[in-house]
Amino acid sequence: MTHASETTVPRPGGGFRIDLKAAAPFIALAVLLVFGALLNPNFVSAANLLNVLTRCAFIAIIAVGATFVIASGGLDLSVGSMAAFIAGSMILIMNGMGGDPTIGTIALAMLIALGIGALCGLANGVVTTAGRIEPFIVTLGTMGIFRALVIWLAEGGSIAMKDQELRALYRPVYFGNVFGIPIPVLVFLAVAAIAAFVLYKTRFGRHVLAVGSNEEVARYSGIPVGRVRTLTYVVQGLCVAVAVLVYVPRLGAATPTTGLLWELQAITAVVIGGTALRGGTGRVWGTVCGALILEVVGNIMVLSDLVSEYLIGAVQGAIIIVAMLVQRSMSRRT
Amino acid sequence: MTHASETTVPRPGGGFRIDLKAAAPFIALAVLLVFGALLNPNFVSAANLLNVLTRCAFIAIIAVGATFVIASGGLDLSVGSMAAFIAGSMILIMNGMGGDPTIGTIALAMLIALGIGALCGLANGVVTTAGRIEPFIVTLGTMGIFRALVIWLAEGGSIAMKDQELRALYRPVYFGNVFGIPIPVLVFLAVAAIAAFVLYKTRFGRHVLAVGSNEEVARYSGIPVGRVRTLTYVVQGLCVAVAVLVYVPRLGAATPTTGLLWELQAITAVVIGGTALRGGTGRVWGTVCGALILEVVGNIMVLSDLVSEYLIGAVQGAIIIVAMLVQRSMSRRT
Amino acid sequence: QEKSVTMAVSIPAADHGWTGGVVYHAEREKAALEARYPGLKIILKTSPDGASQANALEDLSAQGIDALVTLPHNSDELTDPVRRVKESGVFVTVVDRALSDPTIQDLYVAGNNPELGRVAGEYMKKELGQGDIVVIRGLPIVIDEQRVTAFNAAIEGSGIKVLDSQYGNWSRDDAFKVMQDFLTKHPKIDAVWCQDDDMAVGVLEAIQQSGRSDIKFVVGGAGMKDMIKRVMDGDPMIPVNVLYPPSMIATAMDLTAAGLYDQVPVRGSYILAAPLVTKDNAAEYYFPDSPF
Amino acid sequence: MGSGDIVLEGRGLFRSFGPVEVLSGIDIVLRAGEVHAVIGENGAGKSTLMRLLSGHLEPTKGTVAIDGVPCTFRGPVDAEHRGIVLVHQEILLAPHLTVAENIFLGREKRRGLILDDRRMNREAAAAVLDLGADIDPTTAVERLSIAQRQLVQIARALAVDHRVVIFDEPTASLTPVEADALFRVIARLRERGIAVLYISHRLAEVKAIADVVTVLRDGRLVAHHDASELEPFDMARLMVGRDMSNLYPERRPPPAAADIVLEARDVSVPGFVENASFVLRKGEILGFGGLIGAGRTELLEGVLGLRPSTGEVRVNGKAVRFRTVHDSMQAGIVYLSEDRKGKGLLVGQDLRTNLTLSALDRFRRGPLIDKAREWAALDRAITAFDIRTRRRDINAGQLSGGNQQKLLLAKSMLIEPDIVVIDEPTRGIDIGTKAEIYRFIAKLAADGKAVIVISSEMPELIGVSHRVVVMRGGHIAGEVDGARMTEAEIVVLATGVAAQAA
Ligand SMILES: Nc1ncnc2c1ncn2[C@@H]1O[C@H](COP(=O)(O)OP(=O)(O)OP(=O)(O)O)[C@@H](O)[C@H]1O
Ligand SMILES: Nc1ncnc2c1ncn2[C@@H]1O[C@H](COP(=O)(O)OP(=O)(O)OP(=O)(O)O)[C@@H](O)[C@H]1O
Ligand SMILES: [Mg+2]
Ligand SMILES: [Mg+2]
Repeated sequence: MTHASETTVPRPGGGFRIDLKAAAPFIALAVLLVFGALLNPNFVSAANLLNVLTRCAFIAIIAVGATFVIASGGLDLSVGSMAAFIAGSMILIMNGMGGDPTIGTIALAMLIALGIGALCGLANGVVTTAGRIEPFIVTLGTMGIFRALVIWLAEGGSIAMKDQELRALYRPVYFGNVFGIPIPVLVFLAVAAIAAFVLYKTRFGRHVLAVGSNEEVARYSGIPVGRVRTLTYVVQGLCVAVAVLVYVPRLGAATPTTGLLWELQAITAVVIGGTALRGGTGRVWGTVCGALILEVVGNIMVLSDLVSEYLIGAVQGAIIIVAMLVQRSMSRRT
Repeated sequence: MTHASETTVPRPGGGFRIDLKAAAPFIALAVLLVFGALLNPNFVSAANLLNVLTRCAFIAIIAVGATFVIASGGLDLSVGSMAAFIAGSMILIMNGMGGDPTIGTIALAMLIALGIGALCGLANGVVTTAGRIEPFIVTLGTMGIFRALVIWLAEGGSIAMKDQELRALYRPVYFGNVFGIPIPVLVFLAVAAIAAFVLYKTRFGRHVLAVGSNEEVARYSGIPVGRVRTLTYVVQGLCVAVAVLVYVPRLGAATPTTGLLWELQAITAVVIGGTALRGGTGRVWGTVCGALILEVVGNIMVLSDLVSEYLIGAVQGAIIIVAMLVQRSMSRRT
Repeated sequence: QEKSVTMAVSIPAADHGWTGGVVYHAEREKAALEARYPGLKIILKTSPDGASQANALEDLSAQGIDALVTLPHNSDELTDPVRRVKESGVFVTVVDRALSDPTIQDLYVAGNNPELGRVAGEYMKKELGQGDIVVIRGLPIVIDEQRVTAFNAAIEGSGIKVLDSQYGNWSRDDAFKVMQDFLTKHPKIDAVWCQDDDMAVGVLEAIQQSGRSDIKFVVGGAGMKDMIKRVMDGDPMIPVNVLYPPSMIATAMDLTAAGLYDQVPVRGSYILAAPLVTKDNAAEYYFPDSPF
Repeated sequence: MGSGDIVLEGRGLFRSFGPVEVLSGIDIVLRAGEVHAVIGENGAGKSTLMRLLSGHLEPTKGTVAIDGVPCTFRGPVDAEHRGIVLVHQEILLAPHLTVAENIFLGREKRRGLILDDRRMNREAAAAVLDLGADIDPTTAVERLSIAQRQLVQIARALAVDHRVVIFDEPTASLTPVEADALFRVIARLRERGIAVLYISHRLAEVKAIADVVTVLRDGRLVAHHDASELEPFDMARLMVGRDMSNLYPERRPPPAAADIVLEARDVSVPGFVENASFVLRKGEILGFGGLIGAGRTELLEGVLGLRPSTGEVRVNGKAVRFRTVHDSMQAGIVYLSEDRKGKGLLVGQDLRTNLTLSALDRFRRGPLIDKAREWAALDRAITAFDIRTRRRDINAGQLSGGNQQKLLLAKSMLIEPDIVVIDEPTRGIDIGTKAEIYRFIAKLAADGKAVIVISSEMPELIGVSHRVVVMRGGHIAGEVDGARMTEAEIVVLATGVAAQAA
């Protein structure tokens, strides 16, 4: 194996092609923004854009977790109910802690919430991998379980933070800002940055993509497939918990409708962001962009007077399909 | 050369294995039936069992269609809203036809409903295959579109059959029976039988499985992959329409909440029935059994007083996961 | 009193605040009635949608029941299924949403959805006289439509203009979002009608965040305890509430049981008012232990 | 050269993938009743040429003509209708469908509306039997071994009317027994006046069955000869561009009493292997021979924790229990699967990701993966293993088959194992690379590592091994070494029959 050096192997100069593919969701977003601005000048006001950015935080954070699960070839339908369950438990814990409301109380409750999230994810992961059941079914099952637990905890009503002082202390986590940037936005940027780092720069991330690409190859390469899969669900659980940390201070309550259909939104954000449902790819920033697209579409619908309230769902559905069409045709062209 | 056949390959289990795998959902159903009988003797009364069988007709029929879509590697999340849309349109058409209510009126409305179903399916299929977008996204989009159309048609309220005479004429299609067997049961048996025939005995069925198994191979074999995929969605649309034909006489109305979450139930029935979500296999009778399992679980919940009303969702979710676990371990053992 | 009677109660699942309250009151009343009448057995079942409620009705009557108390998801859809129960000789009490065929129900305990809309509309007309309001609707179902229709009829002809209306799905989160966007879209809003107290929570939060002061008040509905408390405390943003008590299910169960055991005549209609809760009468409607 | 009429012909064929030109001006002529072999190194463009001739790809320039009439195929099915069929190099079958369903896919036999499965099963069984295999036509393809799949694929191609049959490395995963049957089929095709295009890296085979030989190198036509004019030695020289005198490396004397590094005692893999025992010594190359389905792959997978197994395994004298392949890697054993695409490489990921996948720990800097070091490792691997690729950022699936094998080899060596198990090391590999791989295996042994080679090519087993264990029907049938290590001995053990035929 000597004479090989003749083969001159060019460095990967073809970055441009990949870039355009990854850029597709951002371009779709830009088009939407222009469209929105044309419909209603208020749309591009700083206040509105900050509202939209802040609101998309929950879905964006959850969808970042979903990117891991989907990249490894899994699926998690339980995230919405899981969010409600974590929120409910967290509030009950805060209500139960008593004592003077301090930052410490909140911090402790936050830690517990993260723990619960990780455990919920672990449950999904273990049942999926150890039981070798389709994740669709497992997480559909846990979706029902978490939702029922919330209803049970709330006795059908709602679970609200009782201590108004604590509530006031916690409120800024949603409504506050740092140098004008709302805290939820900072949180989701941080989560996305960490996630991108983990997915692209660490061994675990590489393993996630390998498992999603071809499970057999991953197994033959000595990758602990079950553990990697399980961990993606734990990551998902943690992300849901982080989303909840930002969610609870907004309305200070969890109800049986909290997080309804968030799973579909999260998965949609992931797919619009360019991650394929069959696994093997994962685009964290695309996912964030996807979440923004969803939120912007909703925002435009309300701000414009184009369609009756009855038909909003139809237009939203159509816009999402069209956005995907545009994106696909763009990434195919190059 | 001639002695190649001597190689004694320890063939694993042979045909028996396959049978047991296909039987797994039926065994799970049997276990559930025994369990139900122990909880409440009323459970095994003929009246109750007929009720359950009759009720599972909608989901069973829709899930049979979903078996085709899933076997070919697709997914259809829009079936629930599609059902609502078809039901709404059908009722409006019947209300609008005027004249003396006759069987002819109903038959015509039925035909139109089938046509609408086929068109809705066609739309899903064409966008998915021609646009090459993940079916998850396409059908999530059309789910929103169909649902919004129903809301729009109902103007936020409900769409009810106005003519009581017509209603009385149509009622037997759900409540009637032939030799003691309720008509919806006959319909779903017929649909399943036809579907099994098409999937296992016709060229189209073979192509569906091939496309789901390996699209590239199918293409190289001269199978019109896009057309086969599209047709599976049309089959799904037709099945939804048939389900609607049986549904409308039961409640005589369609509302914006009609068919909510049916898509999840249908997919669950398919998966419990032994069809893998990644395509390439399709078990029509397993699907019917899966739909029955879901309905029986719900029935047992109503008949028993085991758990608080709040926790029913949790128990249902858990039972479905356990049923899958049992089934998987059974089909793996052999 | 030893007569053994089975009463079935079929209600929507606790999927948001108000239905949660219904389930809560039904469970409480079940315990109370079973204690009061030793021979009485109450089977309580919740269903997530109309079709499953029809299923539940079949299952309940298959077990042999003497009376049915039901709060149907939807009048049109459940008329026939309830009729079938009635045909097997069961005493039928319908709560809140009248069936399309009123001859089916033996007893009707009405919460009167149109009344809720009308009362809210009348208040707007009286307080505001004229101005711009936004409406946040519930889910696209019949109840919502009845309330909105009655509301619109009530403000008809006054100077009140509905700038915008959107579905908030009876969810705090969705109402919060919709209100944020309304605030962006409309520079001046005088009042908000949001039809349900759960949504009012989200609306208030959005208004508070925007820091706007043009919104004079928010009218919710259904009598959630936090909202009643605010009315009681004289919160200017929540001057009134329109009562729509989930406890009406308990009223219905109570009346039905009384009819079965006490030989008192209960057949007919029992219309609950949708009274306007104001600072003056709020204490009457405040139940701190209720989950809703 | 040939005598029959020209059936298929390619004139001045060019083909590029993006900016890379992989075929440049190829002329090829196929005559009826002629077996035409195409040989060349991995990546020379053989498969690409075949795909152009069979409608799977369109040439960027140049024409394909049938019976002298230029034509453009609308796709592989169109080519099939015109009588040109291709047996792909990689397995292209629908895994969930049965053997018969695959053979008749897209051309199902029907009675009225109904599929005539009985007839298709019967004909499929016959078609497979014709190739010397006995496979139940109702078995799902995913349950077949690679060799069996290859046979099914051949049967599928031959099941339509054909005038030209193109075999792209059909024997790569076949043992001599099945290969012989295939040659007989090819002979019959030739007698019927059918033109056969045949790609193989086994030059002796080419010599034996071909009438004409075309040699490609780097996408260019190098030579075109009557097979009778060429000896395998000449073919090798034409392909590689230099003399290929000794294919097999100098064999060091087998280590007599070296330490036993791996020992398996009474290992059973349920359903495949029963009570197999063997030992492997330091510095030794141990061959595993046998027919397809003998259970060699399963035995080693069982030993290494890739499938459930029972029995005792010792590494360096210590009893071990490998639950996953990760455990065995930790113990310094690496296994290279025979199924490169299904189990060896992530075909949808790039070369760098594939290369370092098993050895990511060696490319870490703190919690990070050091991409620069990965790229450097790729550069080194490309040089050391002579991976022919014109770009470094393509996906592994875009490499030619032989180069995939080299990449897999490079990937496995990154974890610096003490024991290397290679399943079918040279399947689909050109002769130049083969020699390199043999030398590489010999070097591993010389460096004091131990190597197990599972192979269906007997000359290869004999050429590189110190000792050969032969399996038959899930059992170890015997062991040969030294002078007894001959094809005849091995065939006797592998078939259980005296090998007059072989
Ligand atoms: N789809 C593709 N995209 C880019 N490059 C390709 C593609 N297909 C083949 N190539 C390149 O074309 C060249 C020729 O490949 P081809 O498969 O024809 O070689 P081959 O002679 O059949 O080799 P082998 O003996 O290994 O099978 C290789 O360098 C390969 O990497
Ligand atoms: N997943 C499976 N399920 C059932 N049988 C299988 C499966 N995989 C392989 N087999 C069967 O097991 C037998 C042994 O497999 P295999 O051919 O890989 O053995 P081998 O001795 O390694 O042969 P090869 O020469 O191909 O390496 C074959 O007859 C095959 O049909
Ligand atoms: Mg090739
Ligand atoms: Mg093998």
